[in-house]
This record gives sequence, structure tokens and C-alpha cells, in this order.
Amino acid sequence: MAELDSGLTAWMLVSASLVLLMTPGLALFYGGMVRGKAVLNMMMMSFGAMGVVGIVYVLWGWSMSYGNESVGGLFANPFEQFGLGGGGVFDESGEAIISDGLPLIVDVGFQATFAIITVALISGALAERVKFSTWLVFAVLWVTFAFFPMAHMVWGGGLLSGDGPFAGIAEPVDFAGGTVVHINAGVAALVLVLIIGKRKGFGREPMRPHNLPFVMLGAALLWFGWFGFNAGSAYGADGVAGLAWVNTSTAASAAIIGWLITEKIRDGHATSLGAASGIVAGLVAVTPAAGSLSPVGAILLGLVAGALCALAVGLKFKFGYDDSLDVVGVHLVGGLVGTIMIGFLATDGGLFYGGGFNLTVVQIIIAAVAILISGVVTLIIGLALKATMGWRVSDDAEVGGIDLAVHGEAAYESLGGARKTTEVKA
Amino acid sequence: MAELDSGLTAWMLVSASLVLLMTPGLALFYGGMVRGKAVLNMMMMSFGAMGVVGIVYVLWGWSMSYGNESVGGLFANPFEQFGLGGGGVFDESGEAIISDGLPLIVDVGFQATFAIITVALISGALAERVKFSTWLVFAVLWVTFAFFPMAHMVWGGGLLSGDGPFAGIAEPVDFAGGTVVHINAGVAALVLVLIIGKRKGFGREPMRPHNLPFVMLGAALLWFGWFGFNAGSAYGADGVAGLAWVNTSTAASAAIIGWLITEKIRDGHATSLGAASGIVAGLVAVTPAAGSLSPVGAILLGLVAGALCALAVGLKFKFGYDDSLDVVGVHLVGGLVGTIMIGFLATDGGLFYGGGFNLTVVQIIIAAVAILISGVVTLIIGLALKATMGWRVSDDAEVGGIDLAVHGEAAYESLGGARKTTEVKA
Amino acid sequence: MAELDSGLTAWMLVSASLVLLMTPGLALFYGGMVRGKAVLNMMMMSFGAMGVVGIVYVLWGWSMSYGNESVGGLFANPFEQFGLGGGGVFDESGEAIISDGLPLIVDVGFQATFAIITVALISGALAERVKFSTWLVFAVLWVTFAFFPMAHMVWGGGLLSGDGPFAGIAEPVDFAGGTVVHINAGVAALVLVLIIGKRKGFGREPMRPHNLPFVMLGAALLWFGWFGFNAGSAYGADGVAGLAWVNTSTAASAAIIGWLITEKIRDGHATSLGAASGIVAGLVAVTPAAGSLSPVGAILLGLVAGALCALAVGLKFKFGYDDSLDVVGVHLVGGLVGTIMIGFLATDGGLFYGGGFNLTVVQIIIAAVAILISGVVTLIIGLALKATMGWRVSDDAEVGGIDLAVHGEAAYESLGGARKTTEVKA
Amino acid sequence: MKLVTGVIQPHRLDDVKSALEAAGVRGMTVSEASGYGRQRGHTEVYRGAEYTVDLIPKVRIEVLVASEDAASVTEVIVAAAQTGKIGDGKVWTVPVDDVARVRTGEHGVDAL
Amino acid sequence: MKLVTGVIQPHRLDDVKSALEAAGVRGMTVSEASGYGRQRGHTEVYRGAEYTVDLIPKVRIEVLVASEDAASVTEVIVAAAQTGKIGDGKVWTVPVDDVARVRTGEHGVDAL
Amino acid sequence: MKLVTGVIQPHRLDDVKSALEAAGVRGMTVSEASGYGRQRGHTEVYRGAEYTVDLIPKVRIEVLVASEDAASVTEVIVAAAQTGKIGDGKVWTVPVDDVARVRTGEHGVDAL
Ligand SMILES: Nc1ncnc2c1ncn2[C@@H]1O[C@H](COP(=O)(O)OP(=O)(O)O)[C@@H](O)[C@H]1O
Ligand SMILES: Nc1ncnc2c1ncn2[C@@H]1O[C@H](COP(=O)(O)OP(=O)(O)O)[C@@H](O)[C@H]1O
Ligand SMILES: Nc1ncnc2c1ncn2[C@@H]1O[C@H](COP(=O)(O)OP(=O)(O)O)[C@@H](O)[C@H]1O
Repeated sequence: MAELDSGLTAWMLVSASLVLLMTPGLALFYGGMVRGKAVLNMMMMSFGAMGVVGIVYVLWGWSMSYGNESVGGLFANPFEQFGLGGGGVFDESGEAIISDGLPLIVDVGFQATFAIITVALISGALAERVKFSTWLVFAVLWVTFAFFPMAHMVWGGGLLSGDGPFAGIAEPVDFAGGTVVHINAGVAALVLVLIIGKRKGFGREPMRPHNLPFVMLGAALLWFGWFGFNAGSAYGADGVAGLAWVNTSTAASAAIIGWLITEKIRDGHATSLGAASGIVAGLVAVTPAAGSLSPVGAILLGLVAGALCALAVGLKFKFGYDDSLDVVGVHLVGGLVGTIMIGFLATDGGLFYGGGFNLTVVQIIIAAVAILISGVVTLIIGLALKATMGWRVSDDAEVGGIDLAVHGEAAYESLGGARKTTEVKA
Repeated sequence: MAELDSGLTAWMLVSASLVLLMTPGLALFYGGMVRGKAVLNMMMMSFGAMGVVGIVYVLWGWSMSYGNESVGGLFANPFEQFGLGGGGVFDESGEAIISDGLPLIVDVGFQATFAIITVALISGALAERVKFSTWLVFAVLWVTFAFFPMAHMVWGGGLLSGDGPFAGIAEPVDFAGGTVVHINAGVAALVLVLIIGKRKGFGREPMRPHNLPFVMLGAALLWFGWFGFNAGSAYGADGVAGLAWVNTSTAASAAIIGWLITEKIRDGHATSLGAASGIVAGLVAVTPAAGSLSPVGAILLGLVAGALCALAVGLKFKFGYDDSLDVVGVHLVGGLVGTIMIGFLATDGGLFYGGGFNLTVVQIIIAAVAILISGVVTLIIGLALKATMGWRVSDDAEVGGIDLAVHGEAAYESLGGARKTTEVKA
Repeated sequence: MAELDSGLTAWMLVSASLVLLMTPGLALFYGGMVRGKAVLNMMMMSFGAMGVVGIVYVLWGWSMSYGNESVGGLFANPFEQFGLGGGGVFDESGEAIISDGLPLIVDVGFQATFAIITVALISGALAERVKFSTWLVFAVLWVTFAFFPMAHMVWGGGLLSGDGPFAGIAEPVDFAGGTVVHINAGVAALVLVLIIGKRKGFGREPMRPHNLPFVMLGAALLWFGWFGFNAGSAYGADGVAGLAWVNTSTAASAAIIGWLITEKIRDGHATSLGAASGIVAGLVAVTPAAGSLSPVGAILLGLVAGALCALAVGLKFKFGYDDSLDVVGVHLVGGLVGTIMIGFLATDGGLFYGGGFNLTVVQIIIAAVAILISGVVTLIIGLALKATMGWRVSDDAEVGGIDLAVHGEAAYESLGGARKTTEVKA
Repeated sequence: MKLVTGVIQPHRLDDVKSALEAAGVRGMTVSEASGYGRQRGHTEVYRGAEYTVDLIPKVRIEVLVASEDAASVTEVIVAAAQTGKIGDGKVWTVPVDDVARVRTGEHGVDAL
Repeated sequence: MKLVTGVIQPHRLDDVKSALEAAGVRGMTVSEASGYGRQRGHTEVYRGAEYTVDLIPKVRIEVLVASEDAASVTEVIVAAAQTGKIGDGKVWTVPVDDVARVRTGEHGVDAL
Repeated sequence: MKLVTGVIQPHRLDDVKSALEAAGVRGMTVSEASGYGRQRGHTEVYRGAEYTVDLIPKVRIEVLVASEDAASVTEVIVAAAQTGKIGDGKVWTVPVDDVARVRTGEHGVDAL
């Protein structure tokens, strides 16, 4: 329908705004978790992603994801609607094209925010030790070769969508980005830390969060923004959006409790870092599933995701990879939990609702393919950058603090004694 | 009308999101006000409430508040729509039922956020000294026996609603929760501090806020979220919502000034804590009244609420009860100011607009009944928990800092010297 | 059309809420940039503006801006709709009047938030040294004599609008407040710092930001809120709003990169303060232009604005005026960049799109007139206050910290040792 | 002259300060410190990793006194800071050659 | 050797540092402290409760010097830190048995 | 008795602490400090204004020891804190007249 639905449009404008806010929320969530000497760099990885990905999305991101010229179901032609031209978003008279009641230009904004946050998620694995320039280049390459194709495959009618080859088994479900966003980012994080290596002192020195209220506030902003992420993905201001909203919030609530119980039993303490992490784990898990569960199913999913992720974040110590802020433990594991549990919990087609195994099987296939593609693409980009620009800052910069070394700043005021030296060059 | 109003639905989805954000806003507002050794515990009381109440609401909260089987006008049958089943929110085919243009599942989300914030409000009275486990159990009991019933009584067609026995005098007004939320939480806070007792050193040692910018940011997030709270309570994206929005913002503005003038005269300083507190006081007072005032009335109400609450927060020192963060002084007093001043300021039926005393009388009755019910229920729960689980942490834990003792964490980075000891149990 | 558009109304309610949040966002952005001994005062200038301007807007602000009785195209009669009476916003029966689908009372709320943020913007120039009482009086005077008239001139059908004398050249464009908000505030800031003078030690002592994560969070909240500011200024939940949304976000992204590249080349470091400042610079520049650009045009505008503002913030050291937090360098310069580049980049009438020079000329005229009016009005108010109340706190208060001296508070917990002395006066 | 330095539990500071005032001490300098000693540190938990933190917050008090007052000031601090629990801290005395008051340039006991 | 310790007003630190540099002192250690003394504390107000804070922010400077330089370094600090207002602080000198430079292991005056 | 004070690089604290433990030292007091010396400070940049910060974060360790242990404790600290780079810091020793343990009121070497 080419007629504008102003209620839907209002909701999508809000949803886009909410999802945009998630990235600074993430910056705070991550920033609070690193040591005080690296908080600015940590936040700058998110803010840098907001810069480059925001530009790239308008230039070729939309065209590669949702353009009309699919290349083998893997990605769409980046040049077709380059710079939002080509008549895909605006008609000849420059008017915004309306599709299903929504001006497509609003959808562009909404989708751009997903690209930004997905890239930013990865940075959690790279805390305290990575060159800012390499990161920015990585962001451009990865969003181009890993994210836009995955969005095309899952949501743009490509390989992993309802129009793809696996849909014969059952229609695969990724409501708001379990594969595209979380599995994708989680795999990328794992591959990168293996390439880049650990922080100096990892596993020996304590690396405690320098500001836990920031972590909690960041988690809260993520929760808030996630309403746009999930309920916005209903592309309607209607009952489906309402269901997604309630499932999202309920899963987050349940995952807090799932995580805290797990910690309390294991460590004897229910921590604030656990509550904040539980929130994110629940939100991740419910992302692909928000439209397919009953609210009681969302409670179950949240409890399981909270508990499993609480266990999974310890793996890095076991296996010795420095996934510094647990992108793997929370986003990969949480994304898998959500993607696969849809097979059981979906009210329409899930095993527990008499739907048989088909949905579970297709969900596992989808997840596996996504892991494979994301892994290979990230590996190539990661190794290429290692060979060329290099990933790591110098040891001195890392030990002395990356904020000072790379950004020339200290996050917090400290004892006086600075002298203004250079005349400002204006 | 069973037809969807997408504009209304968009607004209610947003409103629910805004109100959800209020609880972390409150966590920051409260967290900044306690000492640095107790900030995590303070925030965890809010985040814990987001966990348990979020689950409970879906299970039996909605059914007890808005179910069809009222028990004597006091509460509704929790089992009728347990888990949002029972055909109240979704029809047989699983579609969301639409009522007055809004899918009821959206209303579930919106209402759940009210339950969460109301419980979280109480925690301000319990700063720095309460067992986290007892708090979580209290949250479940209190929301079940005090909040859901009050919501039913006032908004669900029960005892204190327009369908109740007092409506003969005049139709009682509680637009967005003056009684259900603020008086209810304020009374509970007062009763609990009397049961639980003071912090060690209360009234002797200084207990200064450890981070006032957090307090101000928290107050700002509350203001922002309150637009959903009040203007969302119009259940329309229309002129009534607009009026509620303007009244809400204007009352907050006026209450800043009311509070600051009071302090400036009394103490010689206009403080940032006063500005933040004034915001909350104004928002509390305008909550029941947002739909009934003219904007100039909102200025008046805000000024009075700001000034009176500024005076009321000193009472705890006079009477020696440790309502640590002034839940009584701001929410009980502010809620009473708003509830009762409706009798004077309501453009429809208020004394100043020629409506006689009836409205004032019914508002006072409503408030008094709410105080009584909330007080008795809280007393029973509070004493029962005292006798069983106990409320207080050990003296050592309290003096040494509840964050470390209970949550095993310190909010901020401090001097190095930690050693990783245990292998992580994953 | 007198019929309600609930989608539009929902969007405008949200937009108003978003813009309201910008002022605390700004408080954090500014507060993080000053030294720790002055953060509360810095934030209180914003919160104080929220207090007084919020009241004043309802009383005479709306009437002076959008009333029906224009006085020579300069401002409208403040008494016509004083207190939102006079039948302009509500009809005789007290119902909200609907205009173009939107209840006017919603527009009142939306516009009030613009007045608040504009006043608050100016405070960045006055950091660490100004009497709070003088600031509050200034806020009332300036919003009355500089802001409401400018809003009337540009948006209320006055001198600088499409109905004014310059519209013959070309229709002037100020989509969301390049002149009314940013040039206006930027000029006021420049005039005031010349009247008030520098901080003690300016240009000699280092004055480093005390908390850069606050600055980044503040910038993020501004970005989020700016969606309401710009996309809300479309007064529609439609494609124009969508375009404004995408242009706003894209310009901010590009300006991050523009600023960081400039710094990297000049100083060797890409800073977090630069990223945060770039965001604001891009948002400022796109404010007047958000509805007239293509998204690729927004990239160009953002890059230019980021780079130019990065250079402009150094001017204060060159010329020796203490525009402490760069209101001139970011808002005046950014506002001019946006206002004038519309002449080149507007897809409808811009030079690059074959529209000739007319649009550029009229934009320059508009900007010049705005600078003149704002400059003169601010000069008069600033000098009058200097002669009467005085602007500066004592040297001791400034050196010892304005938070303690003026507000009687310290932002952060420090070493114990306080004693409660006075009984609280309740 | 002597410099008496005490490292004590933070929550005893107010009482020590009062006791010193009562004993006629008119000035002191206080700073934050962390102590390592017999007192067992606490355990912090972050995402399942447990850390033992063996540096415990303390407060350092420095008091310049006339030589003859060193012993009594030490006793005042010990008495006021004592809780009897492990970790109460230490008080020690160091000889001082000279003291100057910055404001006036006075030296010696007059500068105290 | 001697250890000269100064407790001064925070906003005098830059000047004291410059003066010491000018006087040929090539190293020092600086830390934050709070002072209690004749200087009246300030009043803080929180929701109507007034607190008198009698610990005032100061900065502590420690300079290790050869014994013969102790007096002159003291004078340099006093001169540079002086504002003439109550609360300007103290400078005191303590005897030092030995100094070692960590980097090289050198001892004595060479280690300064 | 003696007071051995070390000003060292913050990231050496853990190693120094371990080395002292290994050498039988059972207590110490640690605090934050900033050092000025041969080590070049870093540059911070804020909106185009460059600042040279010549005060560099350090950690101060204080250990009370019996007089005969002063030299060996000094060597332990020097050895453990050494990286060989400029800025490694200093260790110095000051005579102590008396030490008291707050918890018990004991004096002298018993109080350590
Ligand atoms: N040898 C020492 N040198 C310097 N400070 C010490 C020494 N031993 C203990 N301290 C300080 O005294 C504090 C208390 O010491 P601890 O051994 O824990 O208890 P106690 O003194 O009651 O036996 C420590 O935290 C530390 O700050
Ligand atoms: N007896 C003392 N021992 C240690 N420090 C002291 C002593 N007396 C004063 N001080 C320090 O010197 C500072 C200034 O002292 P004060 O009495 O306020 O002013 P003044 O030295 O100008 O008379 C105090 O804040 C404190 O840090
Ligand atoms: N004369 C001194 N008095 C007190 N502390 C000093 C002195 N000289 C150096 N220091 C401390 O030792 C640290 C290292 O000194 P520095 O000259 O930079 O390197 P190094 O000791 O390796 O030659 C300084 O940062 C400072 O804390």
C-alpha cells in the first residue's frame, strides 16, 4: 500500500532513534567495564563506528542490503542505489517512496542503526589494546563484507530468508537480528581475539571494571533502545509490536534473575555486573524470537539465556582467549540460545507447541551457515589488517594506558601540574 | 472500538518504553545520593525489582489488576488470566485483542512498568543496610498484596474508582498514579523504615551524596520518562495527552524554582540536589492531576509541591526516622499535595473553578483509604520478613560497605593490588 | 484540517520529550568539560533554565512567539494568549484546538523545549565564574527579548520568515533553528564573554575536562534528542521527517569524521572530546538544512562543519576571549555553516542544483540580521546586569570552586571529616 | 619537633580528629592510603572471576608536634582509633629538624 | 640527606613547581591530602542538612635533597606557596639515612 | 626502627608486594602519588590545546622495619621495582623513634 500510515511512521522514527541510542549505551556499558586508563578508547570504538558506518550505510549499505539486484542471494549490488539514488528510496520528483505505509527513507534510518550497533558490539573483545585507525578501517570492511551481506541473506530475500533454499524445511525465523547482529558480531569477536591476542597480563593481573554504575546505566540504555530494535522490527504499530515489546522486556527481566541465581550459587554473590550482563543476555536471546513466543515462553527463554551466558563468560579463562568484555559469551552464546530455542518455544511451529523438529533443524542450519560465513569473512579481513596496518598498539602504550597514548587524553581529572605548552593551532 | 489506532498504539509503545527507563533513572538518582560504598546495592534494588516484578507482572500481575473477576473491589482473580492466558489479552487464534484502538498486550507492557517503578521507589528508604534477598522477596510480596490491589481499586474499576462507593460524592481523580504509585510507595517506605531502623551513625555522621551529577542525570531521566507515565496515561495521542505533557513539564519546572527558593531562604544556598529533588517533587505532585489542571494551575501546583517537599525532607531529622533518600518527604508528601490540590485546581469541579468542596473531600478520602491499606499491608509483610529472613545486613557489612559485603564488588576502580585467586568456575 | 492525526500527534509528543532531554544532555556535555570543582554550577545553569524558561514559556512565551498580534514582524503581543488563555490553544469549552492534525497544546510543549535548550546553550561560555542569581535573571530576560522575538521573526510569520521582506529574493530556510537557536545562542555567548571576562588563569593554567565519559554521554543524549528537534520540525510523521532524520544522523556521523581527521592532522591525535564535539557541530549545521538536503549532501555538510568547527574552537586562544566550552566555535560557526551551505546544497534551489545564487544571498542576509539583533539585545541585557546584579562571583569563590561557594555542595564524595552542625530547619 | 603519623581505619577518623582537638592539637594533615597486613582482604567477583583484594582502605594522619608531646599524641591516636580488631593500624614517630609556616615564614615550634 | 615535605594550597602547586625547578631541584613527589587547622572549613548543604567540612584540600610535595640544600629548598617552597592567607600550610624537614635510585641501584646523593 | 619509603611505577606494585612478602615483610601502607623528575611527561590534547603533563602517576609504599632490616628491604624493593627505564623511582630510609600498634597499644619492634 502506497498510502502513508502516520502511526506506523511515528513508531519507526522513534524505533530508529531508540536503536541509535543503543550504541552510546553500549559505549558506556563497555567503557565502564575496562580499566580507567582505557575507557575513552573503548567508547571511541563505538563512536568511531557511529561515524564511519553512518556514512557508509547511506553510500552503499542500503543498496547492498535491500537493493533489487541480488548477487546469488549473498548480497545486492552496491551501486544500484548508491547514495540512496537509483530511484529505490525517492521517486523521480524526489518524494519519499512509501511501502506498506512507511516511507522507505525511514527504513533506511532504522536499518543504518542496526549496522552501527553490530559493528560496535565487536569492539568489546578488543578492549585496551587495538589501534584506532585499524579499528576504523576494520569497521568499514567488516560492515561491507560481513554485515550487509548477512542482512541481505536473512532479511533482504537472500540465502537464509524465507525465499532461500532452507525454507523448504521450515520458514527460518530471525525476528530482529539473532543471526544478522548477534551471532555475526559474536563470531567476528571470537575470530578477532584469536588473531589479535591477549592483553598484557590477561589471566594474571586483575582487570576489574573501573566504573560499575556506568555499566549499569549502559545496560539500561540498551534495554530502552532494544524496544526499538525488537518492537520496531515488527514494522507495525500493532499487536505484534506489542507482543515483541512485552517479550523483550520480560526476557530481560527473567535473564537478570537467571544470571543472578547462577552466580549466587556458584560464587556466593549476586553482582551488579551480573545483573547488567543478564539484561544484555536476555535481550540478545529474545532478539530473534520476540515475535514468536508467548510471554511465558519469554520468561523461560530469559531464564535459560541468563544462566547459560553466566556460565559461558568463564570459558575465556578456561581456554585462554581474551574476549575482554564477553562478546562471545553473551552475544554469540545468547544469539545461539535464542535462535535455537525458537525451534522449541515458537507458538507457531515450535516443538513444544506440537510443531515437530523441522523449525529447530532449520534454525540450527541458519545459525551454522551464519557462523561459517561470518567466521571466514572476519578471518580474511582480520589477517589482512594484521599484515598491513597491524592491530596492536605498542606494549608501552598498552601498559601506560591507551587513552593517553592514542587519544592524547585522560578520562578523568587528576592532580594538577599540567602546563599549557603549545600555542593552539587554529 | 476493535479497530487499531496505529497512532495511539505508537504512542503507548513509546510511553511504555519511557516508563521502563524511569527505573534505571531512579537507580541513578538514588545511587548518586548514597555513599560510594553502597551505590551498587542501591542500584541493584531497582534492577532487582526490574527482574522479579517484570516476571510476576506477566504471571499474575495483569490478572490481579485488570482481570474480569473482581474480589469485592479489592483485587481481581490472579488465576483468571495467569500468564496472560484466559482469553483476556489474546483471542483464541492468538491475535492480540484490541480495545479502544489499542492492542491490550501494549497496555500490559505499559502497566508492568508502573508496577516496577513503584516497588523501586520504596528502596530509597532502605539505603545502605538491607539484605538483597529479603528485598527481592519483599518486592514480590508487596507488588502482589499492595500494588496490584491498589491498581485494581483505583484504575481497575474497584473500590476507589469511579465505580466505587465514594464516587457518589464526586468522581475521584487519579490520572496517572498519585495514590497507586506515590502515596502507596511513600507509605510503604515510612512503615518499613520504622520496622528496619536507622543506618549506623544516622544523624551523627555525615552521609553526603557521593556523586551529584548522577543524581541530576537520574532526575532528568525521570523527567523524560514521566512523559510516558503521565501523557501516556491519557490513553490517547490527542489533546488530553498534550495537556498532560505540558502540565507535567511545567509542574517540574515550577517545582525546581519552588524548592530552590525555599532552600535559598532557609539555608542560603540553592543546591543541585535541591533542583533534582524539586523536579521529582513536581512530577510526583502533578501525576494524579496532569489531566485536570490548566497549565497555569500546573505552575501553582509545582511551586507549592517544590516548597512543601523541601520543608518535608527535614522531618526525618526532627523525628529521627532514617528515610534515607526521602521517599516519604518527596513521594508521600508530593503525592498528597497533588491528590488533594486537585480538589482546588481541577478546571472541572475544583473549588477555585466554582466546583465546591465535594471533589476535595473525595480526594482526601481516597488518599486516606490508600494510606490505610498500604500501611497495613506493608506492616504485615515487613514484620513477617523481619521475623523470618531478617532485614538488616551485619554491622560490619554496613560499616565496611554493603557493596563489597553483599555483592562482592566495588563500584569504582581503586588502587591496584588485587590478585586473581580462584580459577573461574564456568 | 481540524481532524486529529494520531500518528502525527504521537510523533510530536515524542519529539517534544526528546528535545526536553537535550537540556540535561547538554548539562552533562558541559558539566564533564569543566573542572570538578565547577561541575554542579555548570549543570545548574541548564537545570535553572529548565525551571525559569519552562514557567515563562507557558506564561508569555507562546503568545510572544506564535500569537496572532504581531508587532511589526518583530514579536507578538505577550498578553494576547498569556498563560495559554485567549482562545489560541484551547477553545471556549476548554478543548485543545487542532491545527493541521495536531493539537496546538502539543506544539506548545514542543516549542517550549526549544526555548529552554537555546538559553542553556549560552551557559557554556560562562563556565566556572558566574553568579547563579544573575544567570537566572538573564535567562528570563534573554528568552523574552531575544529568543521569543527571533522565533516569531523566523517561524511565526515575522521579519525573517517566508512572509518577510527578504522572501522576495528567495524563500529563506531555517528548518529547525539554525538562526533561532544556534546563531542566536552563539552570538549571545560571544557578547557575554566579552562583557564578563575570562576565568582566572585562562590561557595560562590548564583547564582540562574533569570527566570525558560524561561529555560523550552528553553528546549522545544530544544526538538522540536532536531527532525530535529536527525530524519533529517536519510537523509530520512522513517522508519529510524521515529525510530530516536520516540527514541529521548522517551529518552527525560525517562531522565526527571531519573533526577527527582535522585533529589527527593538526595535533596527531583523534580525541574523544573531538568526537563528541564533532557530533554537536554536525547536528548544529544540519539543523537549518535537515529538510532541504539529500543524504549525500548531509555527508558533505557534516564533513565541512566538523572540520571548520574543529579549527574555530582554537580562535578563542588566538583572540583571548574565554568562550569556555566553545559555544561560539561550535554553535555560531556551525549554525552559520549550515545556514549558508543551504544556499549551495539545497536540492530545491541550491546553487549546486542549478538554483543560482539567490538562496545563498537570502540565507546570508537572514544570518546577518539575526546576528545583529541577537548581538544588540544581548549587549543591552548583559551590560544592564553587569551594572546592577553583577556577573562574577568573588575571586576566592572562583579559585576555591564555585560549587562549594555558590551551591554549598561538592559534586563527588571526598575524604570524610564532615560534621553535621546545624539542626535541620524544616 | 616530631612528626607523628597514624595509619588507621577510615571510620575512626572522626573520633581521632575529635580526640586530637580535645588534646589541644590544632592542626593535622590527612590523606587516603591502603594497607596491607594481617587483616585479611576481601573478595571481589566479576563475571565469575574471583579476585582477592589484599589492600584495604585506610586513612593516614600526620601531626607535627613539639618533641615532648609526641608520646601523648601517639596515645591519644591509639586510644581513639582502637576497635580491637585486626587492621586497626599503626602510629609512628619520626624526628623533625625544622618546621616552617608558609603564611608567615615562621620557623620552629611557633610554626605549628 | 634530608626529606623536605610541604603541605600547600592546591592552586599554588604550579608556582611551587616552577620555583623549585628554577632553584635546580630536579625531582619531587606530589600527592593529594586534606588539611585541618586554623583555616575555617566550608559548609555543605544537602536537603536542608548542613555539614561543616573541616578538612580542606591540600597538596603534599616531597623533595629529597642533600642536607645542605634543605634550608634553601624550604625557603623556595615557602616563598612560592605563600598567599598570606590562613591555610597556606607547612613545610618540614626530616633526616634521611639513605636514598636509592630504583633504575640504577645507585645510593646516596647520586641517587637524587 | 626505620621507615623505608619507595616511590615506584604503578604497574610494579604487584611484584614489589610479592617480593616483600617473600622477604618476610608482613605489613605495608600504600598510597597514590604523582612524580616529577627526569622522566618526560606526556602530552594531552583538548580541542586543539596541547598540555604537557609533567606529573606522572606513581605509587608510594611505606614499610616500617627493624633498623637492621632497612638495607635489605630497600634492596628488595629496588630489585622488584626495577624496569631499567627512566622514572623507576626512589627508595629512601628515615629513622623512626617509635611505633605503636593501634589494636593492642604495643610499642617498638613488637608493634610491627
Ligand atoms: N610494617 C608496616 N609498615 C607500614 N605499615 C604497616 C606495617 N604493618 C602494618 N601496617 C599498616 O597497618 C595496617 C594494619 O596492620 P595489620 O597487620 O592488618 O593489623 P594490626 O596492626 O591490627 O595487627 C595495615 O593495613 C597497614 O596499613
Ligand atoms: N600540626 C600540624 N601537623 C601537620 N600538619 C599541619 C599541622 N598544622 C597545620 N597543618 C597543615 O597545614 C595546613 C594549614 O594550617 P592552618 O592552621 O589552617 O593555617 P596556617 O598554617 O596558615 O596557620 C593545614 O590545613 C594542615 O594541612
Ligand atoms: N628529589 C626527589 N625527591 C622526591 N622524589 C623524587 C625526587 N627525584 C625523583 N623523585 C621521584 O622519583 C620518580 C622518578 O624520578 P625520575 O627522575 O623521573 O627517574 P629516575 O629516578 O629513574 O632517574 C619521580 O617521578 C618522583 O616521584
